[in-house]
Amino acid sequence: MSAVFRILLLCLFFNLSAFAADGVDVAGQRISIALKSEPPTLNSLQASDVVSSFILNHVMEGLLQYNMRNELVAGVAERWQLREDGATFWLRRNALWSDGKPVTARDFVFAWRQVLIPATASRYAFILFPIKNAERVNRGELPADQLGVKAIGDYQIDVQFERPCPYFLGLTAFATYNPLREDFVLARGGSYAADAKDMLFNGPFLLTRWDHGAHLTLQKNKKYWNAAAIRLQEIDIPYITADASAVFNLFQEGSIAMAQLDTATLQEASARGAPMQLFDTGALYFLEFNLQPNRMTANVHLRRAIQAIFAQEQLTDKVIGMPGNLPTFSLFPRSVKGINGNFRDEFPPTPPPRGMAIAKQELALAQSELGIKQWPPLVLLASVSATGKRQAEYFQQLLQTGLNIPVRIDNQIFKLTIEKMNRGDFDIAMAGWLPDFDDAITFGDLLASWNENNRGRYNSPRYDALVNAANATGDQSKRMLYFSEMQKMLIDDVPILPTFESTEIYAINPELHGVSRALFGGDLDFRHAYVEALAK
Amino acid sequence: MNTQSNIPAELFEPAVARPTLDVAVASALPFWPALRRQLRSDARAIVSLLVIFILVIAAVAGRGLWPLDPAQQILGSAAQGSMRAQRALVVRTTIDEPIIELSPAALLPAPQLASPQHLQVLEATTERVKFRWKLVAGAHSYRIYRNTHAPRDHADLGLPLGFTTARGQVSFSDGLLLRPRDYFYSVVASDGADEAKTFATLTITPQPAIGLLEAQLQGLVAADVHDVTSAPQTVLLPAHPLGTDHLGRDLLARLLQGARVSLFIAISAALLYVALGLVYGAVAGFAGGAIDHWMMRIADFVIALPFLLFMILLRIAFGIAPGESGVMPLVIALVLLSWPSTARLVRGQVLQLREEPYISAAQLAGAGNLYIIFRHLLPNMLGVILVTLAFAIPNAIFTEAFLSFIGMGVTPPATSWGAMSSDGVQNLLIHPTELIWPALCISVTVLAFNLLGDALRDALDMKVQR
Amino acid sequence: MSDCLLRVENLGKEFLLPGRESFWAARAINFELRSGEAFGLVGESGSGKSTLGRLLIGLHEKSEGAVYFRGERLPQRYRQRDFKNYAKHMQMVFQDPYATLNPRFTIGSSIAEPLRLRGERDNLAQRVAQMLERVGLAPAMGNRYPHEFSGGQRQRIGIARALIAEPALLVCDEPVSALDVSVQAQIINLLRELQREMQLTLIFISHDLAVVQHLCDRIAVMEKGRIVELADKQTLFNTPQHAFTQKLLAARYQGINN
Amino acid sequence: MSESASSVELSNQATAAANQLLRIDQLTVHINTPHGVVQALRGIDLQLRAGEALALVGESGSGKSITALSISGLLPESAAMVGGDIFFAQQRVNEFDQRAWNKLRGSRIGMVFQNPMSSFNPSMRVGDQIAEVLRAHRDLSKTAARLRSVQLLERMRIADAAARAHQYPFEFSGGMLQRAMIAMAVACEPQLLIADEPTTALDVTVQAEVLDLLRELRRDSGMALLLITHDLGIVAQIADRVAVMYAGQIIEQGPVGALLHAPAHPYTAALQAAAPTIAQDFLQAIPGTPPDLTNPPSGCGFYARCKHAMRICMDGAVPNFELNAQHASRCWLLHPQCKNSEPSVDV
Amino acid sequence: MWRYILRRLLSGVVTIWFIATATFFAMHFVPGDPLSSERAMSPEIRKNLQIKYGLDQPLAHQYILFLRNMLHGDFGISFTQQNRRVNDIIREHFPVSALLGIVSLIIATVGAVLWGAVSAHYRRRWPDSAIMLLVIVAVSLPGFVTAALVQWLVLALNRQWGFTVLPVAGWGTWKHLLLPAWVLGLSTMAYMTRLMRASLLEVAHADYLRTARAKGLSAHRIFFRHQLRNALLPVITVLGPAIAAITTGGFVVELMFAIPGLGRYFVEAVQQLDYTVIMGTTVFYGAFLVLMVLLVDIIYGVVDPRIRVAR
Repeated sequence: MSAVFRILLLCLFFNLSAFAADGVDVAGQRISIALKSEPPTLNSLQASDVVSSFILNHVMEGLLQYNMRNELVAGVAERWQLREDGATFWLRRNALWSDGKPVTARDFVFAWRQVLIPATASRYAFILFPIKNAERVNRGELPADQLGVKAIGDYQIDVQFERPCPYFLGLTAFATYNPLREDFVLARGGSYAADAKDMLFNGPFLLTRWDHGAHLTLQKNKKYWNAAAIRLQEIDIPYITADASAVFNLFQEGSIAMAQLDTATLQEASARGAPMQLFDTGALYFLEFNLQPNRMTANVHLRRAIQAIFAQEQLTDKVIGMPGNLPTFSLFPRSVKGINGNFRDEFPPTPPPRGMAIAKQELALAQSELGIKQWPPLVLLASVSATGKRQAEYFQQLLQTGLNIPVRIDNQIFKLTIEKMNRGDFDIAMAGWLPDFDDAITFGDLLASWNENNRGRYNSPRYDALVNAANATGDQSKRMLYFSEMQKMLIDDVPILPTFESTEIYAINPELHGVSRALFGGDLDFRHAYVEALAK
Repeated sequence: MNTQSNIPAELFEPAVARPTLDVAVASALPFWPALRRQLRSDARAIVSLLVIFILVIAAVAGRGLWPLDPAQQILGSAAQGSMRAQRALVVRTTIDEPIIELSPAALLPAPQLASPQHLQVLEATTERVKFRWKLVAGAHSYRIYRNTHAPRDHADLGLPLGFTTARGQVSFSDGLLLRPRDYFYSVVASDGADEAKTFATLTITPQPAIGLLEAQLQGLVAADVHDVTSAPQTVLLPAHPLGTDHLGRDLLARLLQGARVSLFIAISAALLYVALGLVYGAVAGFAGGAIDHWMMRIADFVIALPFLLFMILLRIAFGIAPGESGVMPLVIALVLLSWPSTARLVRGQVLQLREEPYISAAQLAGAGNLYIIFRHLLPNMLGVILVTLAFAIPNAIFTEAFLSFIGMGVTPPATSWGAMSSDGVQNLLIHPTELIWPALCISVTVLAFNLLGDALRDALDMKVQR
Repeated sequence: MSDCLLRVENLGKEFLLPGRESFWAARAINFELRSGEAFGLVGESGSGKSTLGRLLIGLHEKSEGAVYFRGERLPQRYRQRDFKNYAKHMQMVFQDPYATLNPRFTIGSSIAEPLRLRGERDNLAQRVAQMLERVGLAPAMGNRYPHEFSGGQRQRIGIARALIAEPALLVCDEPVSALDVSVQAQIINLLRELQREMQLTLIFISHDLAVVQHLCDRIAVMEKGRIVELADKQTLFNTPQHAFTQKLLAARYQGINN
Repeated sequence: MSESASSVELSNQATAAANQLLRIDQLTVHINTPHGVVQALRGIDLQLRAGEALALVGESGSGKSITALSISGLLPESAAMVGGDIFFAQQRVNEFDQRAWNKLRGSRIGMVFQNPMSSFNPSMRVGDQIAEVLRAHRDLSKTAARLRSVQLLERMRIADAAARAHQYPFEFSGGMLQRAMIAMAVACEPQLLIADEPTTALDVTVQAEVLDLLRELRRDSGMALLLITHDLGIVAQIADRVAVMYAGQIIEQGPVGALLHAPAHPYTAALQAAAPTIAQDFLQAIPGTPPDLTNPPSGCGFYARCKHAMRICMDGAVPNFELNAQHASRCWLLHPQCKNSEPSVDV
Repeated sequence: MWRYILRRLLSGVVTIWFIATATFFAMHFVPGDPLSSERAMSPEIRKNLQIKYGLDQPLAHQYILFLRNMLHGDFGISFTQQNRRVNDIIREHFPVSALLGIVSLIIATVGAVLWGAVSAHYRRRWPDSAIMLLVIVAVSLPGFVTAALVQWLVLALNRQWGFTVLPVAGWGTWKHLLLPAWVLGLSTMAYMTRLMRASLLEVAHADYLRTARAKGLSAHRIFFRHQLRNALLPVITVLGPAIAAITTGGFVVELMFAIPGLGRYFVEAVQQLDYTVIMGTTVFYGAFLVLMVLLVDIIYGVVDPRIRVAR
């Protein structure tokens, strides 16, 4: 009993001695922030979530990286060459691991092979599939050394492609492509990345503290090749919580420099005149219709009727009620690059027809095609979040009053929602897509008939052909035409009904500058951030 | 002793009529009348019974009391306090098509960007405010802010509404939760990463409006109307005595709907588990011996389960099919986990009552077990059972509220006070009434049952036990 | 043997205590009871006299030994049927007058309970009224509830309920110890009267020798679960054999001789 | 009603001498109950000399315990002294505050209660509970008080007192506990010991030991004893004087011998006749029950049960008739005009 | 005494086995795949993962394996926190919950004794009525409502006074502890206050209290040595259930006050169907509660000599 008491006393004591963090410290160039959750894993082989990627983006670096405007720039590789059948990267010699040893081509080859061997069971193994033999290695059909990657000396990597991959450079910035040092990883065995001391870093920051579920600290990596460009000395993360109001309270107290706002905290923040900043997430949200033959939603007229009564801006402005969310009817969000500029500027989509009259017409058509008078209830698979539930309630009421179609909301725990989506156990599902890399294909092939993420099972030979064509060529202007075709098809066929492109809004300490947000598999980016006292 | 002399002698004669020898000790009444009288003299009981009566009436009558549809969403009136009926202009809404002004000029870094000029209002209703400005040379894009007072400086621009995304876009349209009041829109030029320190501000007062499509969906405007621009039209929006929730639904109507669900769950679960516990406890207590021992071991096991953790687990294990309200899994989970405490209590009572001589007397008179249970034990445990029930109901209400709060309660369109509170907590800072009303309902109901339980317990003169 | 109503042979009761210990509340009890006899059972608290009473009547399971009623061996452990069978032969009056009656029953229905359970529904009201009168209560009191009566009155009701079944044997477990002196005398007199009138065989359990001697012909003295002395009243009072009996008597005589 | 009551109280006032320890004048106590106000005491007059043993006898509800509690200022919250005075050693205690009471209780007045098991704090060692009273009233150190408490237990003939002092009440038998209770009550050598049914809860064999102990203590210390009991047998053993209570009044008081052998009040006589003793053969039961004190009869409280009841008994307070200087009774039978003046004959 | 503890421990082990089994089957009864994620998985990747977590084995085998590992005190590796052992998660987060629980239990107990005493002292006068009213209101407020209202209120105060009187969320200093501990302990405090009051009043009528008064002890001594001490005994018996209520009830508070406790992990784990964490947490909590109830019983024995000797 006394032992238990002592532990608890210690715990209390420990907590008393920890000082409350300051949100920003100009002199020390340090900031404190809160994290939504404990990073599930910092092993880049396995990381598949935003929080882990956030930490990894700061402590690791791949061959290339994105800058603050989400443009690709040099990382560990200082030069590269992209071909139809492969790519070559030349590594800089001053890129070092945190223990002082240089980052070499072998570290990449080792990491990529590790990702693909079945024992690793990496969820993101597929992102390496453009590399020759990758898929077969992952299936266990080929040994890992058959992977189409070669280290030529310490500082050159040759990659062979399975098929043309014009967006491969973007992939190399993704965390799964990060290097790993073989000797270190093997020495740690199963406990690699279980703790801060069980990791090696090559990024601009070092993870110096990792109290699970409670506290992480990132400190500037003095050995980083571009250390001169990094101005922040420390990013302290003393709070881990998903509760937006708790985070906002911390911001209010001045304990943290930034706080992501939700509907409620946003109002509070604006009532108090807190400075705020919007960040594009690059994500697209949509309703996914189940197109399997036994479903009502397989009828295109029903889908068109729903499209006709749905006002995207109502959803973003009134139901979600967060600024910055852009109502959309296109598969390709605003951030997708076109030939020279934005894809959407170059190929603006035509808005679908909207109105009660059209809805009535389409509904009548659907009814006569399906041969029904009374609509059976449609199942709407909702996402578990609070706004997800709110949107589901909105759609439920919308279909009920607008089309007289009853809707049953299917509200399950997250894993079950996912499983039901995978099984196709729904009529309409609320879904979203976060791009993994900077190319329209990350959205474009979403509805390809073979894509497992095409949960509505949209199966259009014409669409598949367009995806194949876009995959077969490296010519961007041709590819963009294909994508534009896809965009048109989707508005007409309505296999999905795009709703909005999301943004995140943060309350931000006005002394903190230069924060950006990674659009591809990341989160906030503090690599270019700095703290500067406000001018009087 | 000097006064006795004049006492009449007949007074010393033996008394003739004498009062009855046996007096009643106390003139109390049998159980129900006594209970009724006790409760009637207890202010707590009267108040709580009154409250419970009103609640039950409200839950049963529902729409009869307040006719608004609890599912009707008028998004324009979302998250409002108490409001009267009001008129709104019907307008047509579309996804915004931005105005583009292309200029070949090279991009400039943020500090060198000028402030936008010639801000101009294009539309101004609560459905949409649209304005434009003249292109700023060298700007990559613009950021738009909205405030409710004139901004003092660059750090006081207010809510960031968005940024322009199309190259050369010089217009912005805003429909974010607009109210008919003054807004100060500011436009700042940006180089794509940082923004200029100069800005231009425009004041706009939107006019109350409702989108045509929404008005048609809500049946406020005929479905065949296509054009409202040439012949402006207004509609009357309904009044909301307690205000609306975040989806513009009437809170009063929803409270009435929620009352039905919350009370149903609470009362049915409480009744069921008390009944189950009663039977189980009575059987165990009466059977005694090994049967009692093992039955109580099982009850102990169930009691040892961490209640809330298992509540969550069971609730999910039972799952709910689409369209189901989720009420039944909740009730079942509650019953499965809650009966042992009643069973224990009842068993204790049975063991205690069994020792009463009148039970032995009944046994000696040849009474069977069932006769003893139903004629002697149950009526004498009625008090305890009533009190248990009175306290079981608030417990069930709490558990439901708690599960709904963490999103594992009832699913829409069904709602409960717990689910409403859960929504309300999310919006507490902006719109506290959305939490306060359902929380008040929960608290008042729980309070009423607690008070009733207290009053019952006092009336039945029992020790504090729960 | 013909007038031997009850024979007790080596009767014993063991109680299990928590923690695997046990305790013999009564042990090695042997005696016989003639029909119409009034038998006193005296002992201090914890001597096992009440346990013995309950053993005889079947309210406790017998741990060892046997009881013969009119030569017939009574079951070790009573089942429902046994109670039904023996109810008409043996009844009991309990100690606490406030707990002997179900508070939810009118006393009339409490008294009628043995008859009702036996299925005798004829003249119920009349028989109850007669019985009430017999124990000195107004027949009209039958539809009142127990809490309206004093302790003495309740004990009368308890006696009425026991006697309405017209048993041959009546076990009285300290029926007067909770009553005031003035009322105690009423009950003792009533029991004596009834015993004589109805030819009852009476087992009267008490801690007070003085009370017992008013009613009983033979007296057994119990100490620590055993009968230490059993004798006629006169013998016991005049020539007590056992030290404990002597002590009891001494304590009791002290009061009057001083 | 009040007029006649006041006419009586003069009786023994002349005897109030310096050795008078306790005097109670016209004590009236009411108790609030859910069923109404119970007039528990209806004008009690009582005197007690130093060293004297007075027994207060009555059945339950007669008011004898309430009298004892009034003397020690321990009336429950629901009870209130609504009239009369109590003098202890010439001090009027009616308006005593808590501190004054605390000086008196435990030190000059000791109390022994009926149920020793419940009268001890279950969670405190017996020795500590005795030491506690010593430390409250005597300037003793902790160890000295403990030592003294062991001595006291020894004096109460508790074997192995030192070990016993370390035990908890539930480890004692009832008789032993009552002796410990007495030890606690007499620890500070009080002038008055109030014993409220000290032997009722005990087995007869133990009763005798406790009574012996009380007698012995009184002999040794010369303290006064107020013994409350329902058992006339006990009275005979220990008391000098007896006061019989019925329905909130003292209906007879006098020297123990006179009262027991020649009771002046029919109730006293009937009580004796009803008590089962070994000497008696037939019990004379008193019919009926005592009156309901929420609504006491205006006349004699025993009227309804009295076989000598006369018409005069029905209304008005009964005066206190003195048979002699020590013996008095509230019964109209003692009135000179009454023909039947021998109530005790048919015992 | 030792035999008693041993016997209780043994029955505790059986109870824990029951909890473990109930959890195991309740959990596997939940539809859904713990391995799935937003991004669809190819069958190969899925198979690799299944083998890694042993989900390819038949259920009975998984159950036996689980029990065997549990015997060794090993709950396996978390499904979502891929590199963390469940034991580590418990070890790191439970102290937080425990600290919060202990502080709120202390607040609740001290408060209950205080308020109960005040209330009993002023029985049927206004302070009593006021406290009893507050108590019943406190019992009638759901924890999340109290938490939200308190946060709202304290935020308003912080704003009003221009500095942080008390932080309304987070973890790290004693200041962070006060509000959540208070909110968590509130209903327990209210419940125990009632119990305390009733117990004090019951003891007030005890014969031994009359004895104490008859001994002429000071009011102070009577209250503390005699009344309070004995009145506390029944309150101690509810400490076991109170600890249970506070530890398992803690996760709403942990959620709302952003406290990295174990309860919060459980809610997240359930959402994610993180089998190992669910199992670990329930079994751990079950064992903890069994131990706490035993501990309380032992304490009760220490405080109440009657029970101590009876064992």
